[in-house]
Amino acid sequence: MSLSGAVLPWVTALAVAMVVGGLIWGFFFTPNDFRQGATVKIIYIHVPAAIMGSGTWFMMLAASLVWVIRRHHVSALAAKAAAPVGMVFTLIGLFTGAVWGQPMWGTWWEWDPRLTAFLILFLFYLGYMALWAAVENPDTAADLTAVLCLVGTVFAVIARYAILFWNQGLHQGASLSMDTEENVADVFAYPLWTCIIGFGLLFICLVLLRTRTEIRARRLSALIAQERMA
Amino acid sequence: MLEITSLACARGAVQVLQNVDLNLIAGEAVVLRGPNGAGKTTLLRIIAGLSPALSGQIKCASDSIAYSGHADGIKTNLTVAQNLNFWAGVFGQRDITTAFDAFDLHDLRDRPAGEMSAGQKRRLSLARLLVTGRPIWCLDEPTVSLDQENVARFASAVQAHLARGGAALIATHIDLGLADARIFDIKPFMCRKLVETDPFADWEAA
Amino acid sequence: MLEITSLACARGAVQVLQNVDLNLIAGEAVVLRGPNGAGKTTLLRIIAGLSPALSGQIKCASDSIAYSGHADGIKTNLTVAQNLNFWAGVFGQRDITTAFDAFDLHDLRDRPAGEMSAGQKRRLSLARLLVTGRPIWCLDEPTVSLDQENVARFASAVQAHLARGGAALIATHIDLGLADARIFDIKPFMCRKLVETDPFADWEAA
Amino acid sequence: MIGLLIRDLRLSVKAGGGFGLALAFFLIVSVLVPFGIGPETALLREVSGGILWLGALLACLLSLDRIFALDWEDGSLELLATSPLPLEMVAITKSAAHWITTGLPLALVAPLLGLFLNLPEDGFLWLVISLLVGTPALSAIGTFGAALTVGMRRGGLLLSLLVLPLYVPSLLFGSMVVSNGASGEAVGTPLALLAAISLGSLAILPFASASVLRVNLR
Amino acid sequence: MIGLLIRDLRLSVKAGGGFGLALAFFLIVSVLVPFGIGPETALLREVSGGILWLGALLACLLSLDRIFALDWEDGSLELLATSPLPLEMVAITKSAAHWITTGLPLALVAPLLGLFLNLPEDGFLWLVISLLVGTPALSAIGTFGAALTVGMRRGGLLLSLLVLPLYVPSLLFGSMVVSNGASGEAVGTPLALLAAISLGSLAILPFASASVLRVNLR
Ligand code: HEM
Ligand SMILES: Nc1ncnc2c1ncn2[C@@H]1O[C@H](COP(=O)(O)OP(=O)(O)OP(=O)(O)O)[C@@H](O)[C@H]1O
Ligand SMILES: Nc1ncnc2c1ncn2[C@@H]1O[C@H](COP(=O)(O)OP(=O)(O)OP(=O)(O)O)[C@@H](O)[C@H]1O
Ligand SMILES: [Mg+2]
Ligand SMILES: [Mg+2]
Repeated sequence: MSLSGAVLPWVTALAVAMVVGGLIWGFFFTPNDFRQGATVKIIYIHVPAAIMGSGTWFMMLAASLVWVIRRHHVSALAAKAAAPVGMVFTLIGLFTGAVWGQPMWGTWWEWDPRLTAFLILFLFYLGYMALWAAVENPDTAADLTAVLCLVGTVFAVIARYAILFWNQGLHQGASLSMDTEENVADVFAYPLWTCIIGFGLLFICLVLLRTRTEIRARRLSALIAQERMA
Repeated sequence: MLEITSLACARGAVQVLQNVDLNLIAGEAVVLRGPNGAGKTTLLRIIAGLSPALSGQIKCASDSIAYSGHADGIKTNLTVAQNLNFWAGVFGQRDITTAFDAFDLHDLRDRPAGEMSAGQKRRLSLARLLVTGRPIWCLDEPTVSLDQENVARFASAVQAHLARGGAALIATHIDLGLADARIFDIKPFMCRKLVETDPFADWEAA
Repeated sequence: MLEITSLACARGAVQVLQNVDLNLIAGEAVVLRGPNGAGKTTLLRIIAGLSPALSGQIKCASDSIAYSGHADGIKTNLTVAQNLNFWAGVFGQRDITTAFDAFDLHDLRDRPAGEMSAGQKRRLSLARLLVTGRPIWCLDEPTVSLDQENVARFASAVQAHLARGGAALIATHIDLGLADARIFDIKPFMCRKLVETDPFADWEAA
Repeated sequence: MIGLLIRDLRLSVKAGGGFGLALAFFLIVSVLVPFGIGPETALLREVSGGILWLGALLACLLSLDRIFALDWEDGSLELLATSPLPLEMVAITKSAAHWITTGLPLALVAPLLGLFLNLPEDGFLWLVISLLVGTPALSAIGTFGAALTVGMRRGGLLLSLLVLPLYVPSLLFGSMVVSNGASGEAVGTPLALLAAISLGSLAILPFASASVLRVNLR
Repeated sequence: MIGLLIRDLRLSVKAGGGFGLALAFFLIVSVLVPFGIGPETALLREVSGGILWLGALLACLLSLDRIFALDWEDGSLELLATSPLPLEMVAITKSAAHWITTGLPLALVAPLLGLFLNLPEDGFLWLVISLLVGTPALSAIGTFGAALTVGMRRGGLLLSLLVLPLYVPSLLFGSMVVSNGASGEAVGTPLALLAAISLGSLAILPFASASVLRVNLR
């Protein structure tokens, strides 16, 4: 607690600095794309949010595994704390994507594989959170949601593959990979990387904060129960 | 047959029993007593393996316990005989006539279980115990809704089970008429404390 | 207060009671007795107006009966106080503290009703009777799962109700400790015959 | 009566998000449709109004058995029947609680799902209006169906079977309002009919519900 | 185990037509679709395969909460958990009973509904095959969802929310088989993948179901 408490302000500060810095850099100090005009700047929110949206699920998977194997209480709470964060990142990704899609593809929404898979990921977040909310006993809830997370991951991966099979879409391929030739121009890449790292830090700080809140909430309810006992 | 040592039981986040020691030997019936909310149901469920114990040991042969709870576990759409045959099948038994005899269910044999009165349902649910073929009966208020005659019937079924070398642990508030049953009052073992007084206290320090 | 004359009751297609005559006057408690399956539940449900009688009359002031059956009628997601407040609202009463007092529910006030033991739930369900404000209580095995102390509590709640000019009709298999309650055994009224022997007989001829 | 309404709303919120779940289901149905019929935008655009109405209808349907089942199981329904509250009132209140937790949020969130299914722009307003006007009938009819099947413990299927044919007129006029609205045609007649169905159901069905409840309780 | 299967089948027949109701729901959904999206034959033809798969999926969904709920309420589930039958076995048996009463009859009757929705002729065979191959996964996944939510008394909505995203791959491959089959394209790959999902679900999910059942029972 004290360690995370000590780290938290620094991470927060750094995250805010990088996100704000990266966004300002990207918004005001990069040229407009020759094809996409100013709309290209959505990329500085869209891509980091999308990356973190799927990344969060993997963090939850790892935390759930730790809970199942080691029954480490904090990891269960961390998974619980991460879910809404991931959900919001996913939502931001969907939203900015939709806003971007309007000028780029002429529609708000397109049943493109990547978009679709992302939407399903959003549904998984909803189901996961609904299950947490539905179970009163925290240990029971942790057990059930952990199993759901494991099973859900498998099906999410299958769904991803299935969707690729179903529809080849409009969405961009990887444009930031290290080995391909046609990476985005460096002018775009540097602020983009700043934003991605910033969003990552933001994720860490939010999950830390929420986990701390969850722990305190658990302690509080324990204390209230104790009070009622006495 | 059943050996319980320093068992601690919790329901939800609250510990309700501590340091329970109980020995059940073949041919013995123990009547579990305690005021409402003492923890009888909790204890029986833990012994039956449905809930985990907080600490302590329960020693008994595996697959030796027949549990019967507050609910009847009866399929209202099936007849009495179908209900009983199903459970006999699950427990690998064949013969359901002894069970019919013991609780005088012959007349109700082909009655859909839903069309029976509360006491009749209860009799069916008790008859199930006889088709489990298991030695240790863990019963939670088995005589609810039974009239005097049927309470006596239940008592003699228990006696017969004991005579066959079985054992029984019965939570109840009324007098069962089991002559030499040992009374085990759980009142002394009652406690009310939170299981995890503060599960994350050490995290605050860390 | 309640006047039953030559009542015939059926359950499903089978008539189970015939010629029941019963008078209940203010301040009187009647204990309904009868073996399992006799028809106590059937009779009480008919008096409460839930099922129709086959024939015969039931005379009582409208909206004067408070019924309580085998089921508890408790919402497990709400707290004890919320449960009781709801029923008080439905019956146009305000005060739930007398009910809390009578069944010693103060400690459980803010407990979700689902987190209570069988006996505690039963107490809540009985406390509901006190917030109905109705004079005639029709109770079906009210003391199921109650320990001795709470049976006594129930008995004194009934006594207080009688003293207020109420009346009670209680089906039970155990001794309630109600000193001057009249026992009404329904065994003599039991019968088993099909209600409609052949409803379409005249259609065959026509 | 207000007490019953509040209790029911509170219960459905406690039971893990009365509002959220209907919405989530609606969302999922709208998402699954393209998986079934393929991602072509033009095709989707054409069927979107009808599909959204169907989705709302199914979301309603799934929550129907909650209307009376829980009260039946724990004995509350018997107690309500012997209480001073007339059963007609109980039926109306139950419909209202159901509508507030399903129909209303569905109507409000429908435009969002319209985006996914490429609903033509002119259709959005009519979608919301038609759902607002039409879903009360769904709740009232559903309450009637739930009253008919209460205590029959056969899952939701029998209930659906009984209720779905009764939903046909609402579905028909509702999706007509949307598709006419989307293509700029007149929506007056179907909308009026939709409203008539809702008002009629609300006026008559509570009596029917109360009478079948009485039969089922005895 | 056979005993449990027989009991479950008998129960669902007694409870007013285990087979009939799923079918009837399927029928009604397929009939409602034309009301929702309009009766144009060409349009219907195009969407029919997917709609039929969707209808089957929803019919499955509606009967899911029956899988464990009744056994939970009357205490049978506790008794089964303390019986010599391993809970994994119970889960498999429950899936099997569910499949026999929903998936199987749906697959057999689907061609009839294909007629209503103007399914192209070549699609009929593949519709039946894809349903036969794909519905076991729906039952197994549904059993898992039912085990997760057993005892939560919040209607079918939470269950649907948890289960529907898991149904996506089956739905995708299933309707792909039908539409490819109908238009004469190759169906091998999606059919193989559909079968793989079914086999995988049947092999793994009973363990997951048993473990969450144990958690929910304590
Ligand atoms: C609602 C609509 C959209 C959603 C849900 C969405 C989702 C995603 C996702 C999941 C990623 C992957 C991030 C990763 O893991 O690497 C991504 C990346 C990206 N998206 Fe979108 N997107 C949407 C619309 C758009 C639109 C309209 C455009 C632009 C025309 C766009 C351009 C990009 C780009 C350039 C990347 C980075 C690709 C990479 O480096 O991998 N997206 N988006
Ligand atoms: N689901 C639950 N969650 C939390 N606490 C519970 C739960 N069920 C019961 N309790 C509490 O645990 C304690 C023990 O309950 P238990 O059911 O074991 O009592 P009991 O001895 O069987 O009582 P009774 O004679 O009334 O059946 C009670 O104080 C009760 O309030
Ligand atoms: N739903 C039903 N359909 C048909 N017959 C029924 C039904 N319920 C009960 N019966 C039969 O009606 C008779 C009277 O039942 P009732 O429930 O009134 O008995 P009771 O006196 O309350 O018994 P108990 O003391 O066991 O509760 C019984 O013989 C019973 O088998
Ligand atoms: Mg108990
Ligand atoms: Mg009775």
